[in-house]
Amino acid sequence: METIKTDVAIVGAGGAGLRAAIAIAEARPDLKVALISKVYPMRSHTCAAEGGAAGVIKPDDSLELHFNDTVGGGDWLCDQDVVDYFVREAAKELTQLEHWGCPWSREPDGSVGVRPFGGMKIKRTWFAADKSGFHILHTLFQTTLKYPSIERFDEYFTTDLLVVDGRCQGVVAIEMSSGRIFQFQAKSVIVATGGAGRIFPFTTNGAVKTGDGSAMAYRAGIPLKDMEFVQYHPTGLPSTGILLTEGCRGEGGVLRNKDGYRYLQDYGMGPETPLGKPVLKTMELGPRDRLSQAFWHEQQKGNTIPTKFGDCVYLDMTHLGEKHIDERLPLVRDLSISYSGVDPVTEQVPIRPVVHYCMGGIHTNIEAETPMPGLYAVGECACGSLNGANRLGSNSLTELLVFGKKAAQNAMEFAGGGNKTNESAVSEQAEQAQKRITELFDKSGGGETISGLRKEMMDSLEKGAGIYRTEQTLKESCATISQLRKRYAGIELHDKSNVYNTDLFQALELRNMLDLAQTVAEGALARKESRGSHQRLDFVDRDDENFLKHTLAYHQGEETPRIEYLDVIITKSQPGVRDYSGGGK
Amino acid sequence: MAKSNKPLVWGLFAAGGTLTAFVTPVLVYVTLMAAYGDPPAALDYENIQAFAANWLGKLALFVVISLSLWFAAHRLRTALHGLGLRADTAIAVAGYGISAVGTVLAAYYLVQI
Amino acid sequence: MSDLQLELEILRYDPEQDQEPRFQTYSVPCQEEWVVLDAINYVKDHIDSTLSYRWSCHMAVCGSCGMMIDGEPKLACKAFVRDYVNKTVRIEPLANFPIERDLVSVLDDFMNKLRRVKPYLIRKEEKPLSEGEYRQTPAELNKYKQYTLCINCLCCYAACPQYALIPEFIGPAALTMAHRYNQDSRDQGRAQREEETASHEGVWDCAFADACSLVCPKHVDPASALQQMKITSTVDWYLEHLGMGGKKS
Amino acid sequence: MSRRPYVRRISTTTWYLKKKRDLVHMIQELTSLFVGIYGILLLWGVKALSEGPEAYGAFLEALTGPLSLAFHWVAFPLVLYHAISWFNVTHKAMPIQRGEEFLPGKYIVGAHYVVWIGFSLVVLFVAGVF
Ligand SMILES: Cc1cc2nc3c(=O)[nH]c(=O)nc-3n(C[C@H](O)[C@H](O)[C@H](O)COP(=O)(O)OP(=O)(O)OC[C@H]3O[C@@H](n4cnc5c(N)ncnc54)[C@H](O)[C@@H]3O)c2cc1C
Ligand code: SF4
Ligand code: F3S
Ligand code: FES
Repeated sequence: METIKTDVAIVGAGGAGLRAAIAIAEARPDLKVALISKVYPMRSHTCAAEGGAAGVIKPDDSLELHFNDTVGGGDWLCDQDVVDYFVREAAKELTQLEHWGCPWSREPDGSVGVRPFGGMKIKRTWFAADKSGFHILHTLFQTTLKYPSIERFDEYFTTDLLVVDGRCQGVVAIEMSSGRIFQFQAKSVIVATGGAGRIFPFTTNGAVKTGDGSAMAYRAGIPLKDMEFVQYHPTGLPSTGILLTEGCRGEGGVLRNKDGYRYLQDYGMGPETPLGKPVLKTMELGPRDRLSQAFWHEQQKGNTIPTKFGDCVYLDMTHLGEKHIDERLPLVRDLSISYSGVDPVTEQVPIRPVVHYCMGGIHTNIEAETPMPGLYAVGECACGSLNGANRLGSNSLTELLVFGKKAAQNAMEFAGGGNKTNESAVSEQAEQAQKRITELFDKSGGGETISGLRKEMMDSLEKGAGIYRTEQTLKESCATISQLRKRYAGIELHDKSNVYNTDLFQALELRNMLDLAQTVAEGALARKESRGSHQRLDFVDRDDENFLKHTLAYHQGEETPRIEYLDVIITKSQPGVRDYSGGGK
Repeated sequence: MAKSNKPLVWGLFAAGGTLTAFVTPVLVYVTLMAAYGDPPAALDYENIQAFAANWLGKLALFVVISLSLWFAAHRLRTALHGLGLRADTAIAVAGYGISAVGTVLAAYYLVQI
Repeated sequence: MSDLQLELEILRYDPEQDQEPRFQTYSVPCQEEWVVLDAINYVKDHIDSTLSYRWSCHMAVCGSCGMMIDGEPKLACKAFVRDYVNKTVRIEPLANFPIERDLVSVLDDFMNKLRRVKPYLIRKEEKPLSEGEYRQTPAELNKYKQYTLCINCLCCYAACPQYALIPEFIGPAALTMAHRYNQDSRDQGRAQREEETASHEGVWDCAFADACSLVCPKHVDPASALQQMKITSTVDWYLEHLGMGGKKS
Repeated sequence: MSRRPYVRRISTTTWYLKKKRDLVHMIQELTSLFVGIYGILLLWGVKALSEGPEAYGAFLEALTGPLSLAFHWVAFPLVLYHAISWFNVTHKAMPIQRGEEFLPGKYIVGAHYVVWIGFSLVVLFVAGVF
């Protein structure tokens, strides 16, 4: 096995990983950074983010308002010290990105423009047309090319964290082009591997989002936090799950049921706002969880439109006009025409809720530290409890930046702290990891298929842990997933090549996804209340008495995870009512 | 990486491409008529002589001839590479050489008129 | 269930088994709305799990899935199966790149070239963050916006005859990215980039074949960027050689 | 170790026959040959002109030869094609931005066509063709 020695290893080259890499390269050019990613950086799923990134910049806005929107939007499951730090740093980071060349959309006077977004009381979402994440990712990636101290390991698939003496001292990764296995010995490690939406069948998430980093950390003993909170985005294209950004509604698009009725007014988000004049935090600009739940109710009432790809409602943008749509939502138009055959300029687009974002992830604090020394996590794979029970659209791109930098600062400080790598112990552990990979590789005779198990997992989660959950559906999911984890032992790789063996990577990803799926279902089963994106039909109310707490799921080998709870950090905002009716009274 | 000296000729190429796009087709049409033994009046010795005697006429003829050559020399250089000829330097020297000589000759003849 | 049947003739190459690439045919029941990527995923999931290829977003934005479909470089996630019914579709890895395995090509060449053209904002003096953003009007933004849309799918390299003939050619997408920054009102790095872009291997190897722009799935129009760069490079060259402040930004 | 990237070789002499788009491009490139030859023909004419009426007469006479006739017939469509393909892409090299928006390419191309046709008609008229 080959060894690469570095100061800081960053796993994941999406928005979060890249931001962290730059922060280290800028502050400490003497430190070596190994940036490891299973896809080329610009393929990371940050590229798919459309809407934008929130940060207080305009005079009519304030940090307090952003704080309140975030905490309320998260149904008070946010750690408020984290939110506080976040809103303060947000605009700085977005400006930094501007200085690196991000092509933000502009006001006529040349200042950065902002657009309205769901759950935000003031327009504060910076955007680059409807390709915000794409531009953020490419700006960051291209900026990393400036720094010689960042060494990229593109298409290296990370499989394990190396933990010795209770400290994270590196990772194991497979060079995908050759199948060679590498150990990266590092003084500190940042995990930034993105979300895990792929555990569900219908998702806006790309194929890379299989939660590898979260699962690696989980197996290394770090708890996963709040995994039961999975966000459905209300507007996905029915055939593919491609997202139509919240910006559609921010720009004035409205939702209609089969009768053309704007049904959101029936679900506590009214009164109806005039067409083309969206009012913040009301109707279509309510938060995602509420909108997706309203869809479910409409579906129960038979007010949705049946299509080949499931029941839909309409997203109507026809009143916005061609010029506005082409300027602000060009990608949306392109996507609707290409993948649904519907031109939003002239027709209503059928849409339905789609799994979008994992609020939960590796347990971290305001410092982006995990409980394990030397290990940091950031981005969608982490749960620093900024987003609570429901992330507000456009907070997560900013989160990548704010906490990407934070993780970097702490990781480099730790790396400079004089800890010696225990090379022999690390190598030994790496050898074991290698052995596990080879075993998987050489195994034969099993009758299970990767795609078969994966499908069962997805279907079971959707059925049991979807927009609405009950004890019974959750129990079924838990049982199924537990079974699937056992059946995983029966898979066999048909591809025996060392070169770019996607059969192997899919097998590794499946294992990661199964682990995470279990924490989602078990966490949801244990949380006997409804909060944010976690809605139980058998416990319809929020229960602050018992569940104003974070779920922590600990890995227990073959067994189901051990669930513990942790208090939410509350500084200034006591739990209140989430009000999305009529202009945020 | 050293900067290329292609700009030296590229300007002439680009100008030539544009100019010849405007003028060459119609000129070819005119001489095509001459090729059928039916030259239009402008090609009568007196007329064309008068045209070329005028300094504006001289300039026009000079520019058309010279830029046609530079344009062709530069573009053929790439085209010949595309056809598999790898003697780029020789081709460049020959092409640009012919263009340079043609340019000088054109000036010389025109001054004589 | 399936609306149409598609015959896919997919290039297979496993360097540990095959001396050279071969083709393997799969018959895939497709739905009308499918893209070619869906059909390939079907093969992977249901017929032959040994097939290797890259994909992620399924929405034409990550740039992973560029491949030759019926001889044309395309994004598999944006090529609709309905355009290929009743015939055998040939699927190959992007032309002009070495084949790593099956549909996976080796992209190191592009990654190195991209770095060489310095695709990032270069300033003589950085403005402190506390002074806020650089001002840039919508008109100034539009001047380069189109060139920011490149997803690095490399379809343009697969189509460019000059890249096929001259592997050293920096090529359409990387050069376009240099142009994108050159055209950005905030940038002052053109002179630095010209060390690469104005070299032989830079814009001067482009023959304006325009194939890059024809195949570009994001309408970036690299051909236009390269021709504009030739004009500026020429002007800069003359300024430099006539001794007129050669090092202009 | 196990990597062995496979490089597909292309023929450096016949590659453009494989794809229509490449063939068309190659033909466009080769139109320049005729533009160049025509430049030499003009040079020859100017030389003749500078040598007096007799030489010029001989030049006109020579134009009627079969080689000249053949050249003209081949050159005419090709230089026309040169013009059309050249104008069709001019807007790419020299886009015009007015305010925020770029002038659509078709206007720039269209303007070139108008000037081209106008100029050609003037030349034909002055030349006494009609
Ligand atoms: C369609 C869509 C639209 C969105 N729109 C918005 C929006 O408008 N505003 C907003 O704020 N948020 C939005 N989001 C959410 C936001 O985009 C994501 O949360 C964020 O981009 C995640 O970034 P990341 O850096 O954590 O992960 P990613 O960008 O997903 O990157 C993960 C990285 O980890 C690497 N990796 C993963 N596993 C491994 C492994 N095993 N070995 C090595 N490397 C590995 C990958 O290669 C990749 O580089 C959207 C999300 C989606 C899906
Ligand atoms: S310019 Fe177009 S074709 Fe080329 S890499 Fe970029 S997006 Fe792909
Ligand atoms: S196809 Fe190639 S030759 Fe130039 S115009 Fe495009 S880069
Ligand atoms: S899968 Fe992302 S571009 Fe096709």
